[in-house]
Amino acid sequence: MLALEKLKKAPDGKIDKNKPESQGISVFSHRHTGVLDVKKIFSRPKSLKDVPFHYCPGCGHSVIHRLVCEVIDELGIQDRTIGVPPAGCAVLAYNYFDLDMCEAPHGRAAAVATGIKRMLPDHVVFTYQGDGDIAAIGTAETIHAANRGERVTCIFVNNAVYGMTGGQMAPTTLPGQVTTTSPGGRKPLRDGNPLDLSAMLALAAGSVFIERTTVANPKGVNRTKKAIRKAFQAQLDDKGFSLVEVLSPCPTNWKMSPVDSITWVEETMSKIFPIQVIKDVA
Amino acid sequence: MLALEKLKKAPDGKIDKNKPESQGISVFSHRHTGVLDVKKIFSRPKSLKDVPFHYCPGCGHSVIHRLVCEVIDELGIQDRTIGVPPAGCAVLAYNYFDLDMCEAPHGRAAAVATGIKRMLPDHVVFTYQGDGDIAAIGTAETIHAANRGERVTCIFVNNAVYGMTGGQMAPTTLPGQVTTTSPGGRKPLRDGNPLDLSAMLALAAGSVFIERTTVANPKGVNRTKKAIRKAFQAQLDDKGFSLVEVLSPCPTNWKMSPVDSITWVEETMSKIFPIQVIKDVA
Amino acid sequence: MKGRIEIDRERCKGCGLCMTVCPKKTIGISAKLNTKGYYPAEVVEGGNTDSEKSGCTGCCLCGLICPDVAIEVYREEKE
Amino acid sequence: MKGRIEIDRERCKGCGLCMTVCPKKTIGISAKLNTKGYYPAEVVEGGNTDSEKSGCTGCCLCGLICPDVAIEVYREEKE
Amino acid sequence: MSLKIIFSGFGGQGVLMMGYVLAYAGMNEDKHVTFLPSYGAEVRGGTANCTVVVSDEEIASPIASSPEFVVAMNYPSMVKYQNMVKSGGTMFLNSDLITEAPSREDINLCKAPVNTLAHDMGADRSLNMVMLGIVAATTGMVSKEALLQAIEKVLQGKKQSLIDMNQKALEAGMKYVADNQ
Amino acid sequence: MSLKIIFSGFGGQGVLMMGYVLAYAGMNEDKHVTFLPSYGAEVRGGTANCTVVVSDEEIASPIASSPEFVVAMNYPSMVKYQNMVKSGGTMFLNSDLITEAPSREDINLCKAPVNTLAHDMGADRSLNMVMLGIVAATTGMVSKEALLQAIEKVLQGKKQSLIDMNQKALEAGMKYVADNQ
Amino acid sequence: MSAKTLMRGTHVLGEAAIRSGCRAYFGYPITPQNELPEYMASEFAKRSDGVFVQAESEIASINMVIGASATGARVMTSSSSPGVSLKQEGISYLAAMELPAVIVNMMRGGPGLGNIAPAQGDYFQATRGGGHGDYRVIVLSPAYGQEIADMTRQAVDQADKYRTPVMIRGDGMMGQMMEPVVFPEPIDPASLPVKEWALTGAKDRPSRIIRSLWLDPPKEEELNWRLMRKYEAITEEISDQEAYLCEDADIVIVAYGTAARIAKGAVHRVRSHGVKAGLYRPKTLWPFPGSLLASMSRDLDNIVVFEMSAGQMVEDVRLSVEGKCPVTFYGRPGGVVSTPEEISGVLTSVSAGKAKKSA
Amino acid sequence: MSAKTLMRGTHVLGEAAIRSGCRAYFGYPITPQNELPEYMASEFAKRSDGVFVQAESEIASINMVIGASATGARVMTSSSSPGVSLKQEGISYLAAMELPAVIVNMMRGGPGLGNIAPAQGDYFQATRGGGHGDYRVIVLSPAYGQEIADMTRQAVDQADKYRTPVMIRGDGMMGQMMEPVVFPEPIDPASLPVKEWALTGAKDRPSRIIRSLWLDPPKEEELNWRLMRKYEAITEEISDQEAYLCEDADIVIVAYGTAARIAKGAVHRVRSHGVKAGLYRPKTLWPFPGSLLASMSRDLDNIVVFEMSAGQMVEDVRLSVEGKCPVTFYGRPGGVVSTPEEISGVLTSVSAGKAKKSA
Ligand SMILES: Cc1ncc(C[n+]2csc(CCOP(=O)(O)OP(=O)(O)O)c2C)c(N)n1
Ligand SMILES: Cc1ncc(C[n+]2csc(CCOP(=O)(O)OP(=O)(O)O)c2C)c(N)n1
Ligand code: SF4
Ligand code: SF4
Ligand code: SF4
Ligand code: SF4
Ligand code: SF4
Ligand code: SF4
Ligand SMILES: [Mg+2]
Ligand SMILES: [Mg+2]
Repeated sequence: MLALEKLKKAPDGKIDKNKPESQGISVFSHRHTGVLDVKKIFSRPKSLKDVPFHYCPGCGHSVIHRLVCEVIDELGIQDRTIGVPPAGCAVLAYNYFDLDMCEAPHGRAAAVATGIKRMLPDHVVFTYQGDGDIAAIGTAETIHAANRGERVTCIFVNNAVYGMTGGQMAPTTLPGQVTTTSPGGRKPLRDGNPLDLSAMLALAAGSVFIERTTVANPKGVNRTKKAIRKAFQAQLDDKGFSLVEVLSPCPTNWKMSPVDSITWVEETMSKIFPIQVIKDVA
Repeated sequence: MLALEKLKKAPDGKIDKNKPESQGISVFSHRHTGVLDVKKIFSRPKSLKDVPFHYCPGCGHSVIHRLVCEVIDELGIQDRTIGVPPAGCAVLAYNYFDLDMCEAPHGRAAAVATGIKRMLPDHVVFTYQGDGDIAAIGTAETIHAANRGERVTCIFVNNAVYGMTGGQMAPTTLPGQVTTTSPGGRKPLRDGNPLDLSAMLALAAGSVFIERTTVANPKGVNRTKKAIRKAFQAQLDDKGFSLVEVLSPCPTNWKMSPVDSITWVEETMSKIFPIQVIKDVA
Repeated sequence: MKGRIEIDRERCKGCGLCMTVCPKKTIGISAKLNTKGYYPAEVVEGGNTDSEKSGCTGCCLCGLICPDVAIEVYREEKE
Repeated sequence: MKGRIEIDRERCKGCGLCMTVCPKKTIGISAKLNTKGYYPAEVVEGGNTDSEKSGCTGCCLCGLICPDVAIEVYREEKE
Repeated sequence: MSLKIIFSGFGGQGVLMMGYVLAYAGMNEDKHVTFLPSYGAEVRGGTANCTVVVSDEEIASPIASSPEFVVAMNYPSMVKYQNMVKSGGTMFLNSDLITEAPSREDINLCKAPVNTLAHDMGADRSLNMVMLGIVAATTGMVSKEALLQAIEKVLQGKKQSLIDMNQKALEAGMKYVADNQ
Repeated sequence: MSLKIIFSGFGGQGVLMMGYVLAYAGMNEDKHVTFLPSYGAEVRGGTANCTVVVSDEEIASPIASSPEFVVAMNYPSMVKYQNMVKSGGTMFLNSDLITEAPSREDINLCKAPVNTLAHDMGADRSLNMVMLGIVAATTGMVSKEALLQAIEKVLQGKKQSLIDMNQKALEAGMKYVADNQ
Repeated sequence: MSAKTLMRGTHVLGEAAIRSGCRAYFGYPITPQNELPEYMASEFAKRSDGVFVQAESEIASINMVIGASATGARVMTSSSSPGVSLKQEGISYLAAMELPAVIVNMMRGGPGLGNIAPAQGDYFQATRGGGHGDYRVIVLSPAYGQEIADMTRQAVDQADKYRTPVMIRGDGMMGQMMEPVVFPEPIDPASLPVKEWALTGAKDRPSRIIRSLWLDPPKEEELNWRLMRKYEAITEEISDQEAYLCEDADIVIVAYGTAARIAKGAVHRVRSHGVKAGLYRPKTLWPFPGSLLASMSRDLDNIVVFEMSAGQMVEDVRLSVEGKCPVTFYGRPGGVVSTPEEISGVLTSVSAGKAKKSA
Repeated sequence: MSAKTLMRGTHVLGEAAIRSGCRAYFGYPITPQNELPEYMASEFAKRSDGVFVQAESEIASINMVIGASATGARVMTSSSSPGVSLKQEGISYLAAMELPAVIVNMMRGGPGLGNIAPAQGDYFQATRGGGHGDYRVIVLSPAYGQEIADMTRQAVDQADKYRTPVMIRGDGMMGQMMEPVVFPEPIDPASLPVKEWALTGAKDRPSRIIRSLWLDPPKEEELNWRLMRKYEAITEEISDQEAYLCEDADIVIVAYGTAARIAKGAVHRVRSHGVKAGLYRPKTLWPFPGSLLASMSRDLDNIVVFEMSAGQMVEDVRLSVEGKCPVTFYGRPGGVVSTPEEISGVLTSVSAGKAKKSA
């Protein structure tokens, strides 16, 4: 066995880039300027636990987490809100939401939420689900919860793919989109079409507010937050079932950079899933 | 122990009515009249086995069975049609349809049909399902088969109740309708609303023909048959998923006479479930 | 047009739907049970096939509505 | 209006979204890995907060889009 | 002592109520009782039947494979159950609907025109209680008082006239036995 | 003889390919081999690793609880695996990214600046094959020929230039060992 | 009412559950248990403090149970064989999340769609866990109307005590049959101890999580061993059986539920012909009450296991007896209900066979 | 290609299935088996004669399997623990309808959502039938890449031969691990015998029905006994095990799948320290190959059962051995993978314990 200790070379500048830098915060240098008052106008909401997300770079999930928490904080309902995470990339959502939370088996969040809400009608109950969770295996549970008018709110994260399991075709995968189970691209004749669950839910008599938004641009982020707020409000007003579908980038499984991903949402995905209020009778 | 033999009395006329009469056919007396030719213009179709139905008096199931068989005979496809019966009052449908048939677990007929059709694309595959079967437990399977555009035809018998299990509330039960599990009448706030699955299926890109009809009157029967024919034709033409929803009386669980039942379909049920072509792009 | 129907009284479950739809009211309910325990439908006694007004026209409505395929309909057609 | 942001370089995963949305282009990517192995975003060297044109306005777009809540935004407001 | 009885007929003849009233009466006499109705909603139509056991001891099996008594309210029921009756047991037949006799020699027959009897007293639908009266009077499984009380309990909440009618029908059945003894 | 090696690093460093090529080469030398990649799509991000066993006999367990060799392509991997290496075994470290030494005394260290080496030959992304060359030359687990052939097979269908590049990187790694012996 | 009532088994179960503080029922129709949801629907329609939801499927109902139980409520669902198969994933979750729940299976003839006749083919499913992973479910098997009432109380209590799903098993006959029943006194759910783990909103306390995901294997292993310790405690504390005329018996028939009643009839019959038979009736199917049987087995000539199945509990009997006594199986699967006569025939011939062998 | 290929277990399974005439795959994603559906998707995208459908759920996929199998096709589905729980109703139907099918379970840590690490907690579910009713499923447990290929062929053939579902069980490690494999020669599905029961349209023959509903209990019983006779034949004909170094062994470790490989490593280790250990590896989990073990057991000092679970197969071992030899259980549930060192420790200490006792 060779002792190769001696081989060590000083790395050149380029490679140096690869070395981790110690922790720190990058800030503008001037913290206070003259007579102006400096206010923190944007930071993490209180009901979002102060831990780093495990999501991939550029993933939409964590943005949506933040928005839900902002709404909960603004409505002042942290102490009476119960969340139901999915099986999906957001399976560990309870690590981030500082709320009582009850896991649901894959796809069954709406049923679990029904059980909770029926026992605690004064509480606010929401599910957080991916497109595979809510629109494939959970189709029946979601439609029937909506139809019963359960006073629950679903946050439906549509990223057109099964994220957690490694990029299989989802019910919402676009025609032509390549996934691990639609290798040549989704072929509608063979694999079916993108399913518009939100539109179907709008037909259920018990649903009162359904909107589709995106977090792929700042305007969309704002709009998403407003929609989530309206959805929770509909529940607080005891109106019926509410849902916000959020088009959300999954750079990892789309095999795109985060920046290309948001472009794809804007230019391609939202053509098939238009950003719009789908139902509002709340 | 008494020997009560001697007690036997001759029954009076009224009670005599209760005694069974030997088998026979009640006919008009004149079989042939002058130079006219007498043609049998209505009798049972060939692909309907010549056995009595086990359904209750006035039940719509058997009418629908007959219509499906008439269409199959007219299209000449008995030898390449495969049926999938439900769990429901029509669970024994294979006793009547003279076709290859494969049972499905409750609600899963659309998935079973998918399996069959994918292996035998040149065959005609249909499911025959009740409202509980197709619109409750089978919601997901049906919606996704439609969304994939499976070339199968669903015959959806909507009798607003779980017939086979003894009259529980179905997803299609009307508001106010009394069932064994909605004792004071279905209350939308508590029990939800009648679900319009057909309308949801129409939103699925893979569905090409969906019509709602009834067998509660002769006109409806004719229209139902035409609809079934169109649905099968859409499949034969390889267009996509087709479905005919038939409003069908269940006198037993509605606790009505057969005659009152057909009136109820016409006057009440079809207000909530209007008779109409819901989608036709075949 | 003249028609004629045959009702299989053993198949019939006495639901009465045929009676209800028959425009000519030529169908009634038998006073005798069949072996299944139902009072089957029967052609009304005295139903007059010769009369254009009250007789069966072979319109098939009864056959169409009959849940038990207990009715066969015949029609007399000019050759 | 003048703004200022703080980027937590350990929370940042270098997705670059903040860079893309910043109207003032005051954010860039660091040349050094953080301990997670990402090149985090950082305020562009020489970003000039004094300039009304190129400086941060505190518009919050970066914060809104940042998936990892790695950015805090401050704004200087007249009292 | 443990006695088993099967009541059978078609739906609408009140077969289950016969069994229920009998079991209820037995319970109120502090006997051990079981009442086992037929069930089978998965097939439409057909017959109804139930089994009642009235016993002084704990009832091991609620199933009557060879019951002491069988009540047949219509012909198909007679055909179905005639071979089950215990040798030396009794079969109760509604003679209005059953004209043939069962093919067995080793059992007693008790025929009564219960449709007629009920009809004659203006209580067509109470033919079941008439038959129950006949069964009770013949077998002595439970007392008349217990049965009358059971009818009252079972029909609790219904119209008093209905209760009266059923009680009268029961008494009519018992009287019929007495008259024809 | 049965040798176990763990390759570890972060995604994008080609850690799995190192293992796969080694296993493939072993197979083509008619040895028994197992290649066990880490999996765990249910948690995003993180490290990648794989275990290869090359053996003259049937391989009982594909798990290397105390492998003879560990390759750590980045710092966290070194920390994670340093205690697993069998006493007397060798740890291969990418010295471009790992400046600290493992805390054990009873193992050999083989440090090489594989990022630099790959960069210098204009093949930044082939740092994995450079490291594999170093491993092969040091351990002798499989022959150079088998490895070159394995690279060709594994990259079958890809551009020839890519294949060449990887083969050259492997050779560069082996040469590096020879040069520094 | 502590007076005797004549009620069918399904209604007894429902009434006893309500009296035991159960205020939530989620289910889906299936024969032969429909009278239970129907009872709950009508009772909860009458009072304001009960929740009845007819779910869209068995899967939805077991998941509603998860949700309701997570809030600390006493909750029940019921179904029959195929429907219970569909609940297996959810039951595995309940066990892993350590959530109390009462699950009723009024078994029917199987496999597949089968029929609705009384059968016991789901013994393995219940006692071995038809779902995935290492977990157990307490399984109670009443044989009498009164026992249905008593065991329902027990089920609701044990579910809470051990934080585990409890299954009550019957069949169509048990569910339909009416027997006189005296109900236990009603419990006011408000008087029950507060569940410190329940989700009620994180008000003035840290937030709580109910979960079964443990990505780190050692954590998951920890959960598993914690469950195993719990199961051991349960085995020690609640195993229960009726040993009827077993003291002097040469031959013992092991049977549960409906089959046990038939067997008891058979024991009486053969005793009257001089065969010293006894009945060993497990009241808990899991934990299987095997220790008494094991200790008896050396002194027995024969054990006959009688099931309304093709032979499932017989494995537990054999595991208990471990060869100390010959074990014969007699089964009638598919919904066939044996008569006491038939079973006495079996007892007679097995004991005759034994007599011959030892002669 | 009859040359050696280096392929991961899931791909081996897929390729072997296709070569065995399987032309239909229906499934739903779940880790750790996704590479199998992905393989089927990409292979069937390349050829015109294969059907791949990603269903909307595990329930839909098992029901598509029912439909496809009913047409006579060779068909496969796969999943992992929670997904397999959801298939239980469908599997019970397949068994009752006597339809062939291959079902793959790449087990993960459970119960509940658990984790994706290699585990063996679904043994009971597979071997006892997690679904309702009396039925069995052939359960094959490969331990080597080559065996995955061979057993897949066997599974497809046996499913057809016995008209019964066959389950292949692995775990994430088996599925991900690559080993050299030589594939069997491909079979042309067209060359297979015609299935006289398959639904192909009632052309020039009477119509056929595939069903599991038998409302009449005697008919249902008939089905059950027919199944039991079939299961007896299967037990006789296919029970299989590897008995490795068992001839002279004092102590035998019983383990299957991944655990068996670890155990084999342990056997080598302790042998080198003079402990005469052997490995008994069931290759069929159902039927459990107990007879050889039973006959060996009298001559053994100890049997150790090692499972990656809290103890399930140990019941089958005990049922086989019936007290003739002490049986010790060692398990690591929850996805913890033991090392050969750890298991050799177990073997050493058990045999030392025994040594002490006999000393
Ligand atoms: C019963 C069951 N089936 C399958 C899985 C595996 N699984 C976990 S998450 C998931 C879907 C993930 O996709 P999606 O819901 O779109 O969420 P995303 O990860 O994209 O956010 C699947 C199939 C499971 N955990 N349980
Ligand atoms: C998994 C499962 N759940 C429940 C049942 C019981 N079941 C049989 S048919 C049926 C529903 C019947 O209603 P519907 O589908 O409307 O048909 P109908 O009888 O009204 O024609 C139910 C719930 C079953 N067989 N399988
Ligand atoms: S896989 Fe996609 S959805 Fe999941 S964390 Fe990564 S980017 Fe987000
Ligand atoms: S219960 Fe209703 S649906 Fe069923 S057969 Fe009777 S009438 Fe028809
Ligand atoms: S065919 Fe027409 S007219 Fe004749 S009996 Fe029938 S309904 Fe009446
Ligand atoms: S419609 Fe048919 S079944 Fe009904 S009464 Fe007329 S003939 Fe009889
Ligand atoms: S607050 Fe606005 S201007 Fe300032 S860095 Fe963020 S995006 Fe740019
Ligand atoms: S958006 Fe956030 S995570 Fe992405 S680069 Fe900017 S600061 Fe980093
Ligand atoms: Mg998704
Ligand atoms: Mg219905």
